[in-house]
Amino acid sequence: MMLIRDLIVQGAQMFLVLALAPLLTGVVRKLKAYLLRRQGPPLLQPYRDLLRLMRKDVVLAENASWLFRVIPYVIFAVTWVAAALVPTFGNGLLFSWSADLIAIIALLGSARFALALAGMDVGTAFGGIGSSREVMIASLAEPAILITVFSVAMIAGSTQLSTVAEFMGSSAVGLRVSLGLALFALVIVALAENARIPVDNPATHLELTMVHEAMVLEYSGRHLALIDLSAELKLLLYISLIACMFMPWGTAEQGAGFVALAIGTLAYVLKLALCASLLAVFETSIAKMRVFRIPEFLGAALMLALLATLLRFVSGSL
Amino acid sequence: MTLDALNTILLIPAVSAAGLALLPGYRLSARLNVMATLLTFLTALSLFVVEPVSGQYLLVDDLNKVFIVLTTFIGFTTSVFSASYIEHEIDIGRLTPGFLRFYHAMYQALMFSMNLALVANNIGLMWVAVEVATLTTVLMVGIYRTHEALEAAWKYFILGSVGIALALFGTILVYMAARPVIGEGTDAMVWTVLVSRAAAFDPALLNVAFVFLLLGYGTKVGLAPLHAWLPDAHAEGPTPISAVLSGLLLNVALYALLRFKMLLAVNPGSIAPGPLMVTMGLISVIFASLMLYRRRDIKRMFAYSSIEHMGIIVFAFGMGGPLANFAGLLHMTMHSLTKSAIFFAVGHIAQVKGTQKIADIGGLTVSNPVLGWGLMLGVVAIVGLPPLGIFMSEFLVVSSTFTRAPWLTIILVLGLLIALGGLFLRVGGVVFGEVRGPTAPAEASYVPMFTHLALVLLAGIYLPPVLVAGFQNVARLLG
Amino acid sequence: MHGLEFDIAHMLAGSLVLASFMMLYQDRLYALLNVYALHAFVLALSVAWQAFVQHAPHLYVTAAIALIFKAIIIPVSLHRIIVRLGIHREIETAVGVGMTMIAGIGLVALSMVVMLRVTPGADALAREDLAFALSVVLLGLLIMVTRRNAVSQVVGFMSLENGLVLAATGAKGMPLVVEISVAFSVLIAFIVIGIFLFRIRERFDSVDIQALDRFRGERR
Amino acid sequence: MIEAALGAVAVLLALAPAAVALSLNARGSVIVYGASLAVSTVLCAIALVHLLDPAQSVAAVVLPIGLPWLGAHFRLDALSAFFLIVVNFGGAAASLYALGYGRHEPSPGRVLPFYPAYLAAMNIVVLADDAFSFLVAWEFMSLTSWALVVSNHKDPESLRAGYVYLLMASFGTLVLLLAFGVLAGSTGAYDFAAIRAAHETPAVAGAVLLLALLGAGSKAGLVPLHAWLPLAHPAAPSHVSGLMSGVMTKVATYGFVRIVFDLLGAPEWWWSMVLLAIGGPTATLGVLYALMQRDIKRVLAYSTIENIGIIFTGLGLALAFKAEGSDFIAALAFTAALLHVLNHAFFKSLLFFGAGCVLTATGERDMEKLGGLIHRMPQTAFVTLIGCIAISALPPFNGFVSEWLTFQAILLSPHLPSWGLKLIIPAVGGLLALAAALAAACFVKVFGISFLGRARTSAAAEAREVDGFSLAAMMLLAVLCLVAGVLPGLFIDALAPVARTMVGNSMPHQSDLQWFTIVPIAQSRSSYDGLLVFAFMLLSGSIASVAIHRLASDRLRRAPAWDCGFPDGNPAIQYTASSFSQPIRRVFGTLVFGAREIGEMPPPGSAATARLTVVMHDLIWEGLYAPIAKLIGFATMRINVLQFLTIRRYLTLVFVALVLLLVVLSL
Repeated sequence: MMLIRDLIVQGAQMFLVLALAPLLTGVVRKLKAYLLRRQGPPLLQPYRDLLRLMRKDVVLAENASWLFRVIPYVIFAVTWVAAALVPTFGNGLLFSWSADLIAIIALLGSARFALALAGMDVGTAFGGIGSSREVMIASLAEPAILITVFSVAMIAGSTQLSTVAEFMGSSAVGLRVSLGLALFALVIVALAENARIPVDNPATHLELTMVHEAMVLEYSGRHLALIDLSAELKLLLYISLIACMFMPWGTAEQGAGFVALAIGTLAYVLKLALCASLLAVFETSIAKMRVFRIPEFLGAALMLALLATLLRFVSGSL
Repeated sequence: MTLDALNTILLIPAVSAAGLALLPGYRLSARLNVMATLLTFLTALSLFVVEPVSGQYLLVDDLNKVFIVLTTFIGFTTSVFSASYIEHEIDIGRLTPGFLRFYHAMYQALMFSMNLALVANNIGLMWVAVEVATLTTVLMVGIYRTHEALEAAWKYFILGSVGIALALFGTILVYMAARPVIGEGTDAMVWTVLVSRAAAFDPALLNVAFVFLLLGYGTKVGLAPLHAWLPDAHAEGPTPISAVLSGLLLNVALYALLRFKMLLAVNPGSIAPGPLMVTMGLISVIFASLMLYRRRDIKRMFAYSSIEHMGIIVFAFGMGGPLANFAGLLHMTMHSLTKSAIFFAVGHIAQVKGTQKIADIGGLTVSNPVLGWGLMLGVVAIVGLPPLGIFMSEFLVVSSTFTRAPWLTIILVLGLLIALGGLFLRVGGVVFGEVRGPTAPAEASYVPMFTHLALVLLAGIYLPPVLVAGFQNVARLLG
Repeated sequence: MHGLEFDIAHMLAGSLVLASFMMLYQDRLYALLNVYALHAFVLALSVAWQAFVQHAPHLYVTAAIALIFKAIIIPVSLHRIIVRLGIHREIETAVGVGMTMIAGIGLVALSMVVMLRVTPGADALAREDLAFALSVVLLGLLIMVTRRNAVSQVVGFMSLENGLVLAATGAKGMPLVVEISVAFSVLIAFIVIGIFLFRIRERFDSVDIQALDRFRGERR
Repeated sequence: MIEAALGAVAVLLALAPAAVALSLNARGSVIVYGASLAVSTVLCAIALVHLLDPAQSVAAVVLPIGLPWLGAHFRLDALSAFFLIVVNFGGAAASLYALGYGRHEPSPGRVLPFYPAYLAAMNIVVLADDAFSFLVAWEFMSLTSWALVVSNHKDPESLRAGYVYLLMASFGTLVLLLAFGVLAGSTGAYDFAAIRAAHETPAVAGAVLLLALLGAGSKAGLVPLHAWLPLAHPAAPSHVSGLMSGVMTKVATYGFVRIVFDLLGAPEWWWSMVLLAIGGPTATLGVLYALMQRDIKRVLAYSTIENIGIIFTGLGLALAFKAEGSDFIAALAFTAALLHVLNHAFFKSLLFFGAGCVLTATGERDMEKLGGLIHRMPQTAFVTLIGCIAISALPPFNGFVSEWLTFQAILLSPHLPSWGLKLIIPAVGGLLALAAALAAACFVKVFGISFLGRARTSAAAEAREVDGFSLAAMMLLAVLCLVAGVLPGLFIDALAPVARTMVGNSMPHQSDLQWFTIVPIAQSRSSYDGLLVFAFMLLSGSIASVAIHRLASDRLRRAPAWDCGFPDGNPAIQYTASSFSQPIRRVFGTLVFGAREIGEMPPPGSAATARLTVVMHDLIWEGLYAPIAKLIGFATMRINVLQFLTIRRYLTLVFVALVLLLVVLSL
C-alpha cells in the first residue's frame, strides 16, 4: 500500500516535470518578449511546436548512421530520468536515492556526449563547430558544477539531494559565504549548460555564433521534437536543482500527506516562476559574449566553486 | 713430484705448445688444439672429484678451483670457435699457415701460463705466470701485422711492461713484509704460509705493497685509468684472442689481486683495500659506459664494456661483505661466459659482413637470424637483464651495498644505466632495422656461443649448490 | 749486518738515486746512454756488495748480468740503433728539465715519507734500501713520461727496472732474484729489438712507415 | 591452488620456445594464441576461486630456483589474486582477439615467442613473494614487452620507442632494486615475510616510498616519468598495446601497492601528499596530451596516463585516511582505486582492440585519414562506442562507478587533521573533475572523427568489418563494461578481502542491498544504483519511442544533408581532429604546451593561400629528458678524447695514479 502510494508520487513527479518543462520555456520567452515591448508567442506555443514537429516526417541526411536516429531517444531518456530524480514538490521520493547529485550531473554529461556525437555524425562543418565548442564549454562547466556540489555536499554532509534539501530547510544552516559562492557558480554553470545568453543564444540561427543549435542542425521532425523537449527539461532540471538546494521552503517531507504535497507543488510552481522571471530579466539585460570569452566566464565559476570548497575545507563553519 | 690433476693441467698445454710449434698443417693443428684444451678441461673437472694436495709451488682451493674449470672450459670452447674462425681467415688470406703454427703454439702457451697463474702457490711464480700470459697475448694481438695491430700490440707491450714492473715491486714489498715474521727463503713467498701469518706483518709495508700490486695487476685487469691497452688489443687482435682476453686474462689478473686482498683482509693494521678498489671500480664503470656511446668499431665497444664490468666486480670486492663478494665472484664467472660468447658472435658477424665498423652492419636478425639473435641475447645478458646470470650478481651487488654506501651505489647504478643506454643505442641498429652489408650465410659453429649463453641463462635461474658452497667459502675468506 | 757494511750498501743505493737524477738532467741521447751505463754499473756494484754481505753467491750472477748486459751491451746496441735509424741526438722533453728535477725531488721525498712509516721492526736496511729503490723506480717512470724520445723512454724503463733489482737484492734471502733479473733482461731485449724492428724513430707510437697516430684505434 | 597457478605459468613459459618453431608454420599463431587463451582462462578461474573463497587461505610455496640460499618464494593472497584476475582476464581477451588479429601479423617470428613469455612474466610478478623473483619477473616483463614493441623493427620510430622504453624500464627496475636494498638491508633478507617483519624508521620508510613511487611510477606512467609510454604502447601490435596499457600498468600499480601498503607498514600522512600531488596533475595532463593527438593509438596511450593518475589519487586518499586512522574510509578510497584498475583494464583493452580493428581494416592510425567507419564496420563501431562512453566516466557504464567512489572518498576528507591535505585535496578533486570532463571531450573526438562523418580517404571508404574472433573479444569486454556499471555491488564485495588485508577494513557488504544499489558509507550520505538508472533509461526511452511511433508519425525520408543550405560534397570540409580540439587548445594550450598559433595572411588582393601553423611544445620532454640526453652527449664527446692519446700520455695517467695513491698512503 505504502509502496504503491510512493510509486504513484514518484510517477506523478516524473510526468509533472515533463508537463511543466515546455511551459517554463514558454514563460521565459513570453517574459522576455514583454521586457522587449513585444507581444511574444502565447504561453502554450512550445507545446504546439512539439506536437507539430512530432507529426512531421523525419528528413534524414543521406549518410546519417543508425546512431543519429537513436541519439534523440537516448538524450530524452537520460534527461527525463535525471529531471525526475531531482526533488520538486517533495523530498525523499521512492527512487530519489537511486542517483545522487554527482550521478545526476553525470547523466546530463551522458546526454551531452550523445548530442555532441550526433553533431558530428552527418559530417557537416557546422555540426563539427557545435560539437567542439560544446565539449569545450562542458569541459569547464562540468568541473565547476562538480566542485559546487562538493562544497554543498560537504556542508550538508551528503550528496543525496533529498538529504541536502532537508538540511538546507532546517535552521541549522544559516548564512554561509561558501554557500553564496556556490550559488553564484551554480547559476553561471546553469546559464552555460542551458545554452542561454550570454554563453549561447537559444533564439539565434546565425550559424557562427551558435553552439547548441549548430549541433542539432540536421535534425527534423520527431527527433528535433525530442531534442527540444529534452533541452526544456534540462532548463527545468537546473532551476529545480537551484530551487531545492537554495530555496528549500515549502517542500513536502518524506511520506507527507496529500495536503503537504499540494503545498509543495504550489511552492514549486512559484519557485519556477520566480527563477524564470529572473532568467528573463538577466537575459534581456546583457549581451551574448564571443565564444572565446566563455572560458573566462566559466573559469570564474570554477574559481568561485573552488574557493567555496576550500573555505569549507579550511574552516569547518564558514 | 707425482703426476696429479694439478700439474697435468700444466703439462698438457706445455707439451702441446711445443708439439704445435713443430707441427705443420693448420687443419690438423686446429683439431689437436681443440683436443688438448678438451683434455685440460676434463682434467680440471676432475679437481672437483679428487682434490690433489697443495704443495709449496702449486695449490688448489675453493677460490681457484672454480676459476681453473672456467678458464679451461672457455679455453676449450674458444678453441672450437677458433678452429672455424681461423679456417675463414685462411680462406680470405688474412693469415698464412706459417703464422698459424705460431698461433696455435702461442694459444697453448697462453693456456699454460694462465693455468699456472691460477694454481701458483708462490707469489713470485704467480707474477711470472701473469707476465708470461701478457707477453704471449702481446704476440698474438700483433699477429695480423697491420699497422693497427702492430700499434695495438706495441701499446699493450709497453703499458704491460710498466705494469709488470710495478707488480714485481709490490711482490718484493710483500716479501719484505713477510720476511721478519716468517724468515728468509721461499716460505716467505708461499701464499698459504703468508695468509696464515699475515696478521703479524708490518701493515705500512703491506699498504705500499698493495698500492703497487693494485696498479700492476690492475693494468692487466684494465681498470681506468690503466686501461689504455685493452680496447685496441681487443679490437685489433684475432677475435678468439679477444674472447680469451676478456673472458680469461682479465679474470686471472683480478684473481691475483684477490689473493693479495685476502692478505690485507687478514692483517688488522693495514688500510682496508676497499676504498681504493671501490674508487677505481666506480671510475672504470662510469668512464667505460660513457665511452660506449661514440664507438664505431663493434669489437672495441665490447672491450669497453669489459672494462665496465671489471669495474663492477672490483667495486663489489671493494665493498666486501659475504653478499658483495659472492656477487663479485658470480659476476666474474658470468661476465667471462657472456663476453666470450658475444665475441664469438661478433667474430662471425665481422667475417660475414667483412667489417667491424658498426655503421656498415645492420639488420642482422633479418640477414643472419641466428647470429643476430645470438648477439642480441648476449647483449641482453651483458647489460644485466633477467633472467640471465648477470642480473643476479648485479642484484646482489646493488641491494647489498646500498644501505652501507648509498651514494656510491647510486653512482654505480647510474653507470649501469648509462652502459645499457650506450650498448642498446649501438647494437639496436646492428641487430634490427634495414639490412646493411653482405648477407652471405656464415659458415660458423654456433655451438660455443649458445653453450655459453645457455649456461648463463641456467645460472640466472638455478645455481648448482657446489658452486654456491665454493663461492660462499671464498666470500668469507675475502672478508 | 753492522755499521760499515750497512753504510757502504747505503752509499751505493744512494748513488743509484743520484745517477737517476743525472739521467733526469741529461738532454743529449749519447750522454743519457753513458749515464745509464754508469747507473747500471753502480747497480752492479751494489748488488755485488749485497752478495758479499749476505753471503749469497747467486747474487753475483745478477751483478754480472747488470755489469755485462746492462752496462755494456745495451748501451752499445742502443748507440748502434741511434746511428742506424738516424735518430735526433737531442731529446725533446715534454716538461722542462728544471721542472722535472723539482718533480724528481718531490718524488724522492714522497718515497721517503712513504717508507719511513714502515715500523722500525723491519730492519733499517729494509726501510732505507726500499726508500732508495722506490725513488729510483719513480724517477724511472718520471723519465718515461717526460721524454718524448723513444730511446730515452726505453732508458727510463731500464733505470726503473734497475730500481727493482736493487729492491730485490736488498730483500735479504729473496728467492728467484736471479731468475727475475734474467727475465727482465729478456724483456728489455724485447723492447730494444722492438724498437729496431718497428723502426721506431721518435716516439713509442710512431713507426717510420707512417705515424701510427692515425691508426690509434678508431680514426677520428 | 598456487601450485596449479605456477604450473599454468610454466606452460606459458614452455610455450615461448615452442613458438619459435611454430612461428614458421602457417597455423602457428592460432596454436600459440589458442594455448595462451586456454592457460589464461585457467589462471583467471583459479584466481577468481581463490578471491571468492570465504576462507581466504593464503597459499605459499618455495621453489629451489632463483637465489640459491633463498629459493623462489611465491604467494597467493587476496591482493595477488585480484591482480591475477586482471592480468589473466586481459591476457585471455587479448589472446582471443589475437586469434583473428594475429593472422595479419607480417613477421610472426618476432611476436609469437615473446607473447606467452610476456603473459607469464606478468603472472610471476603478481605471484612473487621475494625481492629477487619479483624483480626478475618485473624486468623480464619489460624485456619481453620491449621485444614486442620493436617487433616492427623496420620502422625507425618504433626502434626509438623501444630504446626509450627499455631505458626507462631499466631505470624503474634499478630504482626498485634500491628500494628493496633498503628494505632487505645489507644482510639480504629478501623474502617479503622477513621484510614485513622488519620495521623501518619513518625516515627510511619515507625513502622507500619515494623510491617505490619512482620505480613503479615510471612503469605505470606517472607524470613526469611517462615519456616512454605514448611512444611504446602504440608501437606494439594492437593486442599487445591493449595488454601494455590495460594490464601492465596495473601490474606496476600492484608493485606499488605491494610495497607501500603491504611491506612498508604504517604510513605517514605526508606520503599521501606526495601521491596526490602527482596523481591529480597526472590525470589532467594525461588527458590534455591525449586531446592534442591525431594518432588514435597514441590518444589511448595518453588516456592510460590519465587513468593511472586517477588510480594513484585513490591510493593517495587511502594512504591519507589509513595514516589518520579512519581505515573505514581508507577502504572506500582503496576499493575505488582497485575498481578503477579493473574497469580501466576492461575498457582500455576494448578501445585498443577497436583501434587495432581500424588499423587492420584501413591501415591507418591517423584519425584525420579516417571517418565514416560506422557504416563500413558497424559492430566494431558499436563496441568501440561503448568503450568510449565507459572511459568517459558516464553512467550507466563502469567508468563512472569507480570515479563516483573516488569522489565520495574526497567528500569525506575535510576532517583530515593535516593542513597540507586540507589544501591539496579539493584541488585534486577539481583536477579529477576537469580530467573527467576533458576525457569525455577527448573520446567524443576519437569516436566522432574516426567513426562518424564521411570517409576522408579511400582507405577509410573501403574498410571492411573484421573477423569474428576480434569482435567476440570486444563484445565480451563491452558486456563487462555494462555489467560492472549496473551491478557494481558484486565487484565491490569481491574486493572486500583485498581491502581488508591491505588497509585493515573493507566497505560494507553491498550485494544484498535492495535493487543492487551501492552505499559507500550510509544511505543518507550517498548512494548510486546503476541498475535502476539503467532500467529507467530503457523504460523512458522505450516509452518515448513507442508513444511517438504509435501516436505521432514514424515516417522517414532520406535527403541530402541540410547544412544551412549550402552542403559541400568534399569530405575535407568536415571538422578534423586538430580543429575539433582547437577550442580546448586555446583554453589550456599556452599554459600546458606553450602552444602558439602563427597565422600568415596574404596581402590584400593577392590570391595566395593563408596559412595557420600551430607550434606546440612537450614541455616535460624539453625540460627534463632533452637536457639529460644533451648532458650525456656532451660528457661522451669530452671523454672520448681518451681513446686517442699517445702512449706517453697513457703512461702519464698510470704515473699520476701511482703518485696519487702513494700520496694518499703517506698522508
